[in-house]
Order: sequence, then structure tokens, then C-alpha cells
Amino acid sequence: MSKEIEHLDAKGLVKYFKDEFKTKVTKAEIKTKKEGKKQSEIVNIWMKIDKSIFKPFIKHLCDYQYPHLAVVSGNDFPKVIELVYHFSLDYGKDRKEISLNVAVDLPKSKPEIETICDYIPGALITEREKQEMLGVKVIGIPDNRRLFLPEDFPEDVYPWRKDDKGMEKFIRNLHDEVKK
Amino acid sequence: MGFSMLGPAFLQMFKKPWTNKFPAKYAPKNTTKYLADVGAGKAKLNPPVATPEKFRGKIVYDKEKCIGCKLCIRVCPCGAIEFKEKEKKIKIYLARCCFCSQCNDVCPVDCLSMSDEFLLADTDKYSKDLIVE
Amino acid sequence: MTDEKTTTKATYQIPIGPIHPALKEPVMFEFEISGEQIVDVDVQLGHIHRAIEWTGMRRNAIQIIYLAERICGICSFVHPMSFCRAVESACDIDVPERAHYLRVVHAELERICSHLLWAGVAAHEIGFDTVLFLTWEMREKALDLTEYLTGNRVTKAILTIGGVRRDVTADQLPKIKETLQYFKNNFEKLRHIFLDDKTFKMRSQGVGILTKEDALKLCTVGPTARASGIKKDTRVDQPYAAYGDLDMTYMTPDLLTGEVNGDVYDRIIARLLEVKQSIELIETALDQAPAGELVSEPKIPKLLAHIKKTAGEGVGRDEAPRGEVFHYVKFDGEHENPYTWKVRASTYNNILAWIPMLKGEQIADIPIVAASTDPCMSCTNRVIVIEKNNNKNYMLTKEQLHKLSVQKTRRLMR
Amino acid sequence: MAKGLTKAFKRALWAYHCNTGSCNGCDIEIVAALCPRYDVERFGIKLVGSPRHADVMLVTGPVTRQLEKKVKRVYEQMPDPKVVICVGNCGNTGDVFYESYNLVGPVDNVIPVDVHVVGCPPRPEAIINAVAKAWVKLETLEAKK
Repeated sequence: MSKEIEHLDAKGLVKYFKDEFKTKVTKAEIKTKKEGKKQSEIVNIWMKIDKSIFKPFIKHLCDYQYPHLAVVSGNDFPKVIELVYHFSLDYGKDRKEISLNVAVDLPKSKPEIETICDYIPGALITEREKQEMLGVKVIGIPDNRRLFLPEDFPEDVYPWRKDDKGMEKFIRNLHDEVKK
Repeated sequence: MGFSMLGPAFLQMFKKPWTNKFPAKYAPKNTTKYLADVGAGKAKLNPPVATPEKFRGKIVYDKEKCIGCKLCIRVCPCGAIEFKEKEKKIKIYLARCCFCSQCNDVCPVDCLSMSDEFLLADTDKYSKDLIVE
Repeated sequence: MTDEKTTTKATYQIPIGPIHPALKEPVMFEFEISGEQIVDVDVQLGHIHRAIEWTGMRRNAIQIIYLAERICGICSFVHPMSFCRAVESACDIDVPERAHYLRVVHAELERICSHLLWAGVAAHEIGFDTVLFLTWEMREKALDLTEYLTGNRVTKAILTIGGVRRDVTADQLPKIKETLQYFKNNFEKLRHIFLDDKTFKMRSQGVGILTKEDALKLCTVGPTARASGIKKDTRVDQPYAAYGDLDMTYMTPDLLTGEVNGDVYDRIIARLLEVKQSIELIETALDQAPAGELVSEPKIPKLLAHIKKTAGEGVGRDEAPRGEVFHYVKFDGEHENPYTWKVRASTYNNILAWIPMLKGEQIADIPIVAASTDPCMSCTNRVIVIEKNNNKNYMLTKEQLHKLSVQKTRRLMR
Repeated sequence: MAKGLTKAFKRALWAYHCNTGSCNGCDIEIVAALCPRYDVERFGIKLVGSPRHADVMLVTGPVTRQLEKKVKRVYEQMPDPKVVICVGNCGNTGDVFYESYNLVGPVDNVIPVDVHVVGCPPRPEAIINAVAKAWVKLETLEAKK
């Protein structure tokens, strides 16, 4: 631990990261939703950070509080691939959990990101999945094999891509091949 | 420490079996003959466990009411419904259906409903019994 | 090791799998063993990869509900619920209060079904089939109730975006009460069998230990995490639907025994406590449920049009019987189908936890340890023993593996 | 199915359950059929752990690419005569997974199927009904001999 940080709420958390990384945090929104009679709050923080501060950001997060990584999801946009890291903080405290969603843009020409397995070993499965599904290269991943796709699956084809590396050629409609 | 399952297991011996003896208590020697007997009224099949009200079974289609709006095709998650262009009516393949009854909900004229028939098994998946039109 | 030659202890590799149920849980293990002890474990996934997320990106939101339902037949309520909640938060759709309460009722009923199913499977894995039949008899009661309320035994098809599709009417209440009473009467029996029986204690205490630190680091969820002492339950952490109005706590095993070991026994305790909690939750939810609408937008074409023109992203996190389920949805404001749909089933996070759990255990413990995270490990696993030195392959069927497990129970009973 | 058919074959059918990518719904209904409420063991039917002991193969799921060869192998390992019962609609036609890049199904695309059980998932009674259908089919084949 580099320094002690006191416990923060959603606003404080956003402020803390904005102070720390200044303009490199390009977007920070807090969305709340209320459900039930007592209107219990569901807090979601949506952040977007620059790729250059990604690793320090995760380190700061782990120093603040060891987060639970739910999953990494990815959007394939025409020019960039956006990875969204979904963390949850402050679990175990009754009704105080905060969902932190951190997005990082990777350029399509060089979709690379550093691994976070050294801080959070549980990220391995989801990082392997991103490699094969989106064609993102995870630098320093401890285990480089495929996860879900079969061994004989063609290289350089990624199911979640929406561009020419997508799956259009491989679609099979199971209904076509049955006799009417 | 003890074997706490012994008691309940012992008591179970004096209880009536819970098994629902569908369709017969034991396998008949010759099923074809047995089924013929049932048809002739000589033997009786035990009924299956009763289905509740609003059970989601085989789809019933009221062809007369249908206006051909294609809404059911739009919401069907399995592509089970086919549109017959000429007649402007639909054709449902039960072997593709996932029995979610979403088409019943969306139908503006209520021409689709769900029956409680669920014993659907056939040697041909596109046999007449398994197509509703 | 100098005496390696004299003892001739070669390490073996045992692949288990790959035919295995559930969405992303189909799995192939490769064990490296020395004698009976497991030295290393490797997990391979993906044999039952059906490309559900990819398919979902080509369907509209209503169709995806039923696709999400078939991610896992046992969690067939929680997956669509997470998806619906993700869409609701992405597209700002309100849910009527009554629907929130009914969602709780169905989710908890599913939890009872799932935990009873798990209890039976766990008993089967150690060769205690009498208990399997007993728990499945109870489970049939829960299934009957599910069928009564929703119209099908397994796939419930009760959810829709912005509410639920069917109401629980006043004339259905007596049957619900009766079934819940049945569970209450039988719960004590079940607790006594699972927690006091010598057979269970022998096979589960001190087996498959997952420390709190490991559980944190590997991001485990659900009863697996709670049995290791992590207080993590989405229903309490971030109460969704009507859970915020109901009184509940984290079900960790120390509530009953006063200590947390993180072994298989603790996972049994955590699940049993949850069954009791669920029964109480259903009762209070039904008592407190306000009257009112079921769906905020009953006209589906209108709902789809609203989704089509809304851009936004949202997450839905729900507590499934096996742990937190996570759905991420993004709409681009031009299409009916989501731009991205990401599903995280609970076992996805619990898989890595098998590695520390299984290390140092015996082959005969594989079934019960693997089953203790409730990975739908029901059937058709196949084991091949490869002897490294002479390249001989032995086929060990699931049956033989099961037999090994049963034999160990017998051995311990002597 | 007809190959090597003997008269005693259909008396006590032992089933091997092969999951090829189903959602578990059909699988638990198969197990439910074996449990006290439906108790198919009264017909002599039981689940076995190895295809080599089995007379009936219960297939669930739409057959993924990874499992195509394995399903074929399981089918070949079963001794003749054998019956294949496809349980659930995803094995019959693909059900909600009908469009995908990782499926090679439906099941009858991979191995010959004798009886299709329709339902998603079918109730245990529907599975028992399918067994009755298989008996009838076997008897018709027997009569032809």
C-alpha cells in the first residue's frame, strides 16, 4: 500500500480519481437507479480513462480497496475497440456497494492492453476470452491459450467484431438444412 | 455423530410410494398390443401429473381470426413461425417452438392460445401432428 | 528426490471431460497426479460454446429474454432478470412496484429449487443416493409450484422488459402457503441429514478448502465466496427489485457453527441457510406486495420502438443460486438489437477457484469438490488416465470415478 | 436401429445420456424422470455411465463444433442394436440457437435419430412417452422380420 486512503462514496471516488489522473479521466458519470418501496439506490459509476494510465489506475484502485472484478466486456466501434472493466467496490457493507465501470479505448490498428492478472488473478478467464472474441492482444497474460473457441477455429476471425474480421462467413442457419 | 438418514429411510418403508404410475405400472409385454387394447377400451392408461391452469403446451391456432399482421413472427425467439404469403396465414413448427407463449401475448386478435397437451414425441420431427396451421 | 527410481512414483495426467452441461461451464480438467494426490489442475472450457452473446446481438430485446433463459436451465429466471434489468437501466424503463415483489418471489423459488437440486447431486456424488431421492422428492414440490405459477416446470418465461407477465392471484395463495409450509416442516429434517450425518461429515469436513484470500483474489461469487467468509451477496450489497424492503443478511457459515473453514461442509451450510432464508423471503414478499400494474408498457411493438430509439448502456447484476450473474447491454439508438450484450454466468468466476480447492486432494474427492461450487456437474464426465512414461491410455468413465468416490465413503465408514 | 435386433432387446433399456450443449433444462428433466415421482426404473430403464453398456442414447443440445466428433464416437461405441432419442427442441431443430457459428446440429445432422421429443424442456412424462414410441417402433421392426 502506497498511502492510506479513507473510505469514499461515489462522488468522492470520482473526485479522487480525477484529482489523481487529471485530464486522463475523460468521462466520469454517476448514474443512480432506485428500486422497491424503500427506493434503495443502485449506484453505477461510468468512467472512461486514457489507455496510458490504465495500469496505474488499476494499481490505485487496488490500493484503495481490493475490488471484485465481475467481467470485462468489449464494444467494437468502427475505429476503436472499447473494453469495459466492471468492478464492484464496498461489498460486504449493507447496501453500500458501488459498481465501477471503467472503459478504455484501444485503437483498431494496434489493439493491445496490459494484463491485470498480476493484481487480480481472477481476471485470467475474462482476459483470455477477450483475446479470442475481440482480437485484443493482452500483453503479459500468464496463459495464452484459447478459452471457448474450438482448436480448429480459423485465425484472425473474431466473433464479436462487426467489421470484416467478423463472423459473417461462418453463420449457419440450422433451419435451412432440414427438409420441408 | 450418527447416521441421521437411517430414521427417515426406515419410515419411508411404511409410506405409500409417491410415484405417479404413468402410463402403466410396469412395461407391457407388447406395447403395440397394449395401446390397441387401450384404444378398444380394454385397458386403461394412468394419467400423467395434472397440468395446472395456463400450462404452456401445444399451440392452438385459430386460422379464421388471424389477420396476418406478422407480429408473432417478429417476437418469436426461435424462428418457429413461417408466413404463408399466398394465404396471409401462419404455419408453426412445434419442433422449433420454445413454448414461451410470447406470440400469444403479442397477438392483437388473440388467435393463438396454448393447450395443455404436452405428450409430443414422434419419429419424424416435421410430422403432421407437429405442425400447426 | 533421489529415491524416485526406487519408489517409481510417476505423475499421471488425467483429463476429465469434456461433455458437460451449462453455458460456459462445460469443462475439461487435466489433473496431474502423484499416486492419489492431485499435484496440478488445468481447466479447459468451451466445449458447449453456443455463441449465445453473438446470437443475441442479432435479435431484438424480447427475443433475447428467451435466449437468456436458455443460458442455463436451472437459473432460467435470474439470467433473463439480469438482462431485463440491464435493458431497463439502459433505456430508462420503470418497473411497477408489484412486479418488483413478484420478481423476488420467483427468484427465491428458483433458489430453493436449485439448492435442493444441488443437495441431491452432492449426495449422489458421495454415493448417498437415498438422500438424492429424498431431496428430489422435495424439489418436485417446488417444481409443481413453479409450474402452477408460471406454466412450465423449468423454463419459466415469466419476465418481460418492464415487469412480469403473470400475476400471482389471490386464489393461488393457498397453494403457495401450503407448499411453503411443507418446506418449513421438512427443512429441519434436511438440515439434520446434511449437517449431522456421519457420512456427510466424513466426506466434506476439511475437503476442498478455499481460503478467504484465494476467494477474494480469484473473484469468486455466491455461496462459494460466502462459505469462505466473504460477505458478498448482491441482494444485500446493492438491493435490487424489492430486496431493499425485505430484511436479510449475508448467509455465511459462521452464523450456524461460529467459524469459517471454507471447506465443502461450509458450502453445504451456506446453501442450507439460504434455503431457509428464501422460504422466509417469499412469505414476506407475498405479504407485503402492493397491488397494482404488472408491466409498465404492455404493448410490445411500442416497447421495441422505444428501445430502438434509445442509446445507452446498462448493467444488471443479480444474485443467482450459484452467485452473482452479470449482464451488460449497450444500445446504439438505431437498431432494435443490442450493440453489445455480455453475459457473465456465476460459474465463470468460480472455475478458477477449483484449482486451489483441488490441489492436494485425492482423485476420489474430485466429484464432491467440483460439485461443491454447484457447476451443474450432473452428468457424462469422462476421465482418461494417461501414464506419462509408456503413453498408455486408460479410460475411466464417470461411473468409475463415481465408484471411486463411493468406495472412499465406504472405506471411511469402517 | 434394426441391425441385430433381438426379441429381448426392448425389455430393459439402459440409457446413456449425452449432453451436446444443452442448457441443462432437459438434462434435469431426464434425471427427474429417474427419480421417485416418475421412476422409470419400474420399466427397467436406468442411466449408465458408459456408452458401451447402453442400449439407448439420450441426446440433448444442438451439437457444438467441439462435440461433433465426440458425439459420433459415443454413438459408434454403443453396441448394436441401439436407439437414439433426441430430447428437447434444441436437439431437434436448434430451438433458440438456430442461428450460430459454432453449431453443427441439429442432432439428426450428425447421428441418426429414432425418436424426437418435442418440448423446451419436455416434461418427464413426455420422455416416458417417447420411450413408448420407441417400443412401438421396435415392435414394428420386429414384426417385419
